[in-house]
Amino acid sequence: MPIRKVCVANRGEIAVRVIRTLREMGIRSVAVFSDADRRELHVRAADEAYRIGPAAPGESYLRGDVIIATAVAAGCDAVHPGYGFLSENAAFAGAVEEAGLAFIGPTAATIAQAGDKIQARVVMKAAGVPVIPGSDSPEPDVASAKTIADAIGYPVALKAVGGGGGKGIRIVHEAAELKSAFTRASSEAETAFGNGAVYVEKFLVRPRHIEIQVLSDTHGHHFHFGERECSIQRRHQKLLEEAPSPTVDATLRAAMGAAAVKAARAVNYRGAGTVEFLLDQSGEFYFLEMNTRIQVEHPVTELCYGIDLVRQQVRVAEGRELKFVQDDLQPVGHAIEARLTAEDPGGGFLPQTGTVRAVRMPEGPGVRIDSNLYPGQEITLFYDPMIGKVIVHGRDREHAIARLERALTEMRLVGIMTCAPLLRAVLKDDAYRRGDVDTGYLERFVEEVDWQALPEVNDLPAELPAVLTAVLYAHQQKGASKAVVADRAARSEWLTAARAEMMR
Amino acid sequence: MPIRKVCVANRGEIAVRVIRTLREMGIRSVAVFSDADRRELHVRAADEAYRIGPAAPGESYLRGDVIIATAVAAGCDAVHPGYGFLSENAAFAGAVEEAGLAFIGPTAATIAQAGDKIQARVVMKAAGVPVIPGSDSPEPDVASAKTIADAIGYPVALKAVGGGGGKGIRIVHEAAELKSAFTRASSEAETAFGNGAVYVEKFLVRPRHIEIQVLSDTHGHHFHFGERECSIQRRHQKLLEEAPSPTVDATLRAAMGAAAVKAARAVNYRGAGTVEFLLDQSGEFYFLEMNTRIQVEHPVTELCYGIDLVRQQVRVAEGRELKFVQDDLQPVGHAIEARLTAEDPGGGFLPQTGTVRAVRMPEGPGVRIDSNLYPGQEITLFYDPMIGKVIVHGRDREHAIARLERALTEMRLVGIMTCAPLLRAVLKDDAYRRGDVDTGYLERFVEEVDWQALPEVNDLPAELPAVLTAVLYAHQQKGASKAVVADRAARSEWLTAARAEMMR
Amino acid sequence: MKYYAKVGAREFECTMSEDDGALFVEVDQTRYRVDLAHIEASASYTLLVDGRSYEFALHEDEDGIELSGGAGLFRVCVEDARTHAARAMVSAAGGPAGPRLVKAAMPGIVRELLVEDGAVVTKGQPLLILEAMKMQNEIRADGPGTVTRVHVKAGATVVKGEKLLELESPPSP
Amino acid sequence: MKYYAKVGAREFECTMSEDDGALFVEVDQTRYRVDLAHIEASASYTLLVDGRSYEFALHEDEDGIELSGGAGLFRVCVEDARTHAARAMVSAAGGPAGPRLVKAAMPGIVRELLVEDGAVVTKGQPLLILEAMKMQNEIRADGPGTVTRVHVKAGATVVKGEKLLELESPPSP
Repeated sequence: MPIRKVCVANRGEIAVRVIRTLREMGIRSVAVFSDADRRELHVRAADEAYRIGPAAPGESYLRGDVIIATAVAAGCDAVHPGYGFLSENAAFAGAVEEAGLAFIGPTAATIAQAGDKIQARVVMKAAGVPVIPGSDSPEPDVASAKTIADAIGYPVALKAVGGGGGKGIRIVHEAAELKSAFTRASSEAETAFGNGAVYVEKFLVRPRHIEIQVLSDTHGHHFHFGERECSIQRRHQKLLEEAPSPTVDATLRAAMGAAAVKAARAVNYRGAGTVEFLLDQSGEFYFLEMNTRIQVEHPVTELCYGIDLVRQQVRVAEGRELKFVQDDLQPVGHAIEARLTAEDPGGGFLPQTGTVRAVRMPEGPGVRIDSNLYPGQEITLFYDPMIGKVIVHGRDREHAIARLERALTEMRLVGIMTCAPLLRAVLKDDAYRRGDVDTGYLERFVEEVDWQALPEVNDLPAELPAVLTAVLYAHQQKGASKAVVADRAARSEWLTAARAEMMR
Repeated sequence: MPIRKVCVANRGEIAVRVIRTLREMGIRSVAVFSDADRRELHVRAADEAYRIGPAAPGESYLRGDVIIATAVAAGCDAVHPGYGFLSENAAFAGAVEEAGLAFIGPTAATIAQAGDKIQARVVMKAAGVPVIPGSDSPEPDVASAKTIADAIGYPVALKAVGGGGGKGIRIVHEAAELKSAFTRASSEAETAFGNGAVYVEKFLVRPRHIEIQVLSDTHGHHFHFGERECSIQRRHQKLLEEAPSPTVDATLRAAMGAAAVKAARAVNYRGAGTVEFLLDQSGEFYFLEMNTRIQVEHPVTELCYGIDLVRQQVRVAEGRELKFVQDDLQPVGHAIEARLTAEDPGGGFLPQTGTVRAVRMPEGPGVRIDSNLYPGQEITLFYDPMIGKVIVHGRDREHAIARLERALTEMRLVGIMTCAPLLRAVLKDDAYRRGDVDTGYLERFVEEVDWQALPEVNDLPAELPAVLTAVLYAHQQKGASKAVVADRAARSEWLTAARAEMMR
Repeated sequence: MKYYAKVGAREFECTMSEDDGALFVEVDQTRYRVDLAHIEASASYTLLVDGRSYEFALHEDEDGIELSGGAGLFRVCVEDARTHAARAMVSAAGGPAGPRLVKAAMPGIVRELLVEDGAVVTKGQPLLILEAMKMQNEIRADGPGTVTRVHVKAGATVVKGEKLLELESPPSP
Repeated sequence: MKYYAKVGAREFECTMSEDDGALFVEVDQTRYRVDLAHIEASASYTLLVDGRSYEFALHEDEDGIELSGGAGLFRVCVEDARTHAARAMVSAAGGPAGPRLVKAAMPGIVRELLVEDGAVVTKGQPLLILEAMKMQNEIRADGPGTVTRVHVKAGATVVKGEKLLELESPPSP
């Protein structure tokens, strides 16, 4: 059933990203916006846009009822949830379908199954997907937790059943620590997630975070589009993602891909999804969790596989059959995504607010920008600090790194501080360049490396150009009125002279 | 011999384009600028920048002597000429090499050979490249021209030996017109090019302009990277270029490619070059001319072949050997380039001047921007009206067209009128969408089609949103002072309320 | 509150009203809910018309309001009811609708004048040749009319926006 | 003409001169040919130093000039020779170099004060906890010093840029 009009239940770069593909497909797009977002790009990029409430997400972008009513009133036949907000909310997905709209994503049952961390473990284990050794059900007490922990060996992680995305985790290095850790983990989980149940997993030392992109249709076909290396993260917030991973070869890719396809089949998956794995130092990989939505980092897969994943999501929601041949799906070149977040990486990652005064994004060969930045944009604390992404594609990893460095050098973003200086420092780091990273790399880098130390820039000490600019600026301000007049006169003089010359 | 520092003897988007690749290769870039260009992006993107003279090109960008002296003083080891200006000036290429710098392009001898239209015809014919039937040397008088014209059949074209790029051409439809046409063509050529010599060629009816990208090293290897379809042109200024051509299949591509490689070998080519052909309606193709530089439209080839042609130019200039396998070079997907020119397509293509007040270029999947646009940029009449390019890559031609339409819809360029409305109209034209175009298509389209007729836009008559905006603007201006205050107060109120909510 | 907006030959009567904080405009018996917001640093206006989203750059000068957006370039003259009524009286009294100014779209040299005062011209007829960058550009009439004034002479150098001549529209049939 | 520019702990003495229309600045016995141009609509300054190209965004407030560019963020305080001499006299007379203000980088609620008036702190030591978006953020000392004033109380709501406390640098050795 062809989709003709889609409500994009999101904001920011992902809403704009989805609207772009809808426009290319000739499908009308309907944006929703909060009071803070009337001027945002997703409102201006869509064919239609409707207000759904005040700035706070709980009163707008998380109001599934209001969004569904808006979509129905606007005559939509489908809803695209983007990522974040309601994208992995099973009740929302169910309500969308009950309202007679297609949900561009998996069924509510699949979302619920993948969202319950313990249930997901059990399902995956049964399907033959390797899971991290540990509990098969919540541990009722310290004793049962200890039995498991002793069996699999320390260190272990105590995880909240209701957690996810790295939240609600406590590491236990030896048996003696287990009792107090269990008590605290359980009470924290109760407070944070309203569910005190915890379970035990083997804690992997310095693992890599590698995830596999899957795509499934409603005709029982499941495909994978290789891996993304997402180990460069801080407090489970990814900062730099790439495809392929520097440590995954064709054999491992095929093995992890096959496991991901098994995972997708096990939960009767539909649309685009991601199976996250931890890859340990010995080369073993374990199921971590399944994300039942489009990921922030999906563009690196798109660049290496020449595919538009949002387009495929829509086609699957239309009930079309995917006609890929798995063996033909091979990555070409190398892609890296850098997330731009409005955070001060040199000041404890404090979120930054302000007005974007000027912006010029990188252009040229091999550069893709997914952003919703515009001059005059207000960056507030209401929403996620990620304000855009710079994604590059190159012949190989070295080329892609050089291209990303070039692109970040070229970017001009005035008015708001971002993590760009940290990104540039990481790209210069030897360990990163060697691909020698794990999920703890970035926190160690930020803490242990003097990455803000100023190098020589363009042959001069780094402060000198800033000093000269400040002194010349101060000098010009002093003589501002007469200097401006003189400058204008001089410009006008050569313009007149040159114009007379030209028109001869 | 590795190149470490390159002087980019150009301005505008191509200078920025070249600097981007140099930076990715770790090569220092030196920009040159006229008085009009101190603030231009190529000056700010380069590692170093030096003034070379007043705004008029004859006193700056065409001053080969000043540019070479600047390059030498800055310690460069090579010069990249870009396109236009001195890029096909054999004397400049020779002087660069005499100054001990590498010229990133072919030798002076090759440039001279390709620049002489008659000599090029003779060389190509001898090499077995099909040339348009016609003279093998300048025609001394009407009688000799008539002998040739009668032999090849009318219509014929009288062309100036010193012409090129479509200049100095006169069409003769029957024998009776030949005498007066010859006299006028000769005297015009004398005036325009300082050389009254003319020659005769068969005039092809509604041909396509198809060109082949070649790449040659200094070790005798020549490769081609397929064709670009460049038939959408007006007065020999191309506006939309694509790869592959909708009328070229793999067999024709191989044949034209082989001819182009023969052409490159015949002039002992070095670096990136383009062999232009006319393809007539019967499927025969004829050598038109060889461009001994990077072309404006090179990105469509880069996107389909996954190659950086500027990078390859530099590598060839370093003396490296090209290690491609011709049969492996196959186009993937479809690419289209739209040139943005500061011209009023609805007003006789009058060049537009002014200040760029705001600019937001398209982003997202499959979009590449090569521009030097920035807020505050002055568009003057000193230089070429082309101010940027929007290039897209898609799965197939239909996808690429949809993507380009989406990208142009998304673009915001305030303060300067461009040809974008014409581009958008062409993309909607049935003949264009069918690929049914020839070199006369665009002029006919502009003259004969009511392309400015306003369609319904987003379900409303096209004028209505403009009328409503104007009325609301006028209304706001009337009550401006109190409205602004009220708006600020309202915004401030919800910000405060929402913030308090959020911080709970 | 009533406004009259003229685009080319069409005139729109727009009645504005407010209801529960929202703004409505009635045009040709249809009532639209509208919302206009300015993004100053982007030199842009965003408009919602019953939810449909449009964006324009806007430039006001003595000739009216010029808007450029997705569908092209529009020049709109807006009058409030009082001004419109006053002008209607002048028109009814036989006053001229006012001549149309032809201005130089670019700096250049007037190479040739192709019409003179009093000439009756048709839409698209060349009026004069303006040379710039060694290219000769024909300046054509944007519609039929009578040349009521010529401001420049052959050989004159003009700057961008300079008045070249004035055209008066033929009386409406 | 002499200027004194301070970046962090370093001070640069800059002597400006003009020669044949070009501007030169001498710093540390090296003379640089400089050219600064402003691109207002891009909120940007382009600088050439002996041909080397740099670009900065610039923001001036009461604390000095903040420049952000490729190499990072710099805060520069510029004084002309007269002001510098006057301030040097005050310093020599035992006057304080002036306390450093610690400001709120974001709006939030002060959850906890970790230091009090008179406390001697080291670089990086947490001073207070500021909560926003349900995240607790430690505000740390940007260098060693003594807390000379605390402007806020635990539980207070602060706006961006609001003064939190003041730190005085230890006397230079």
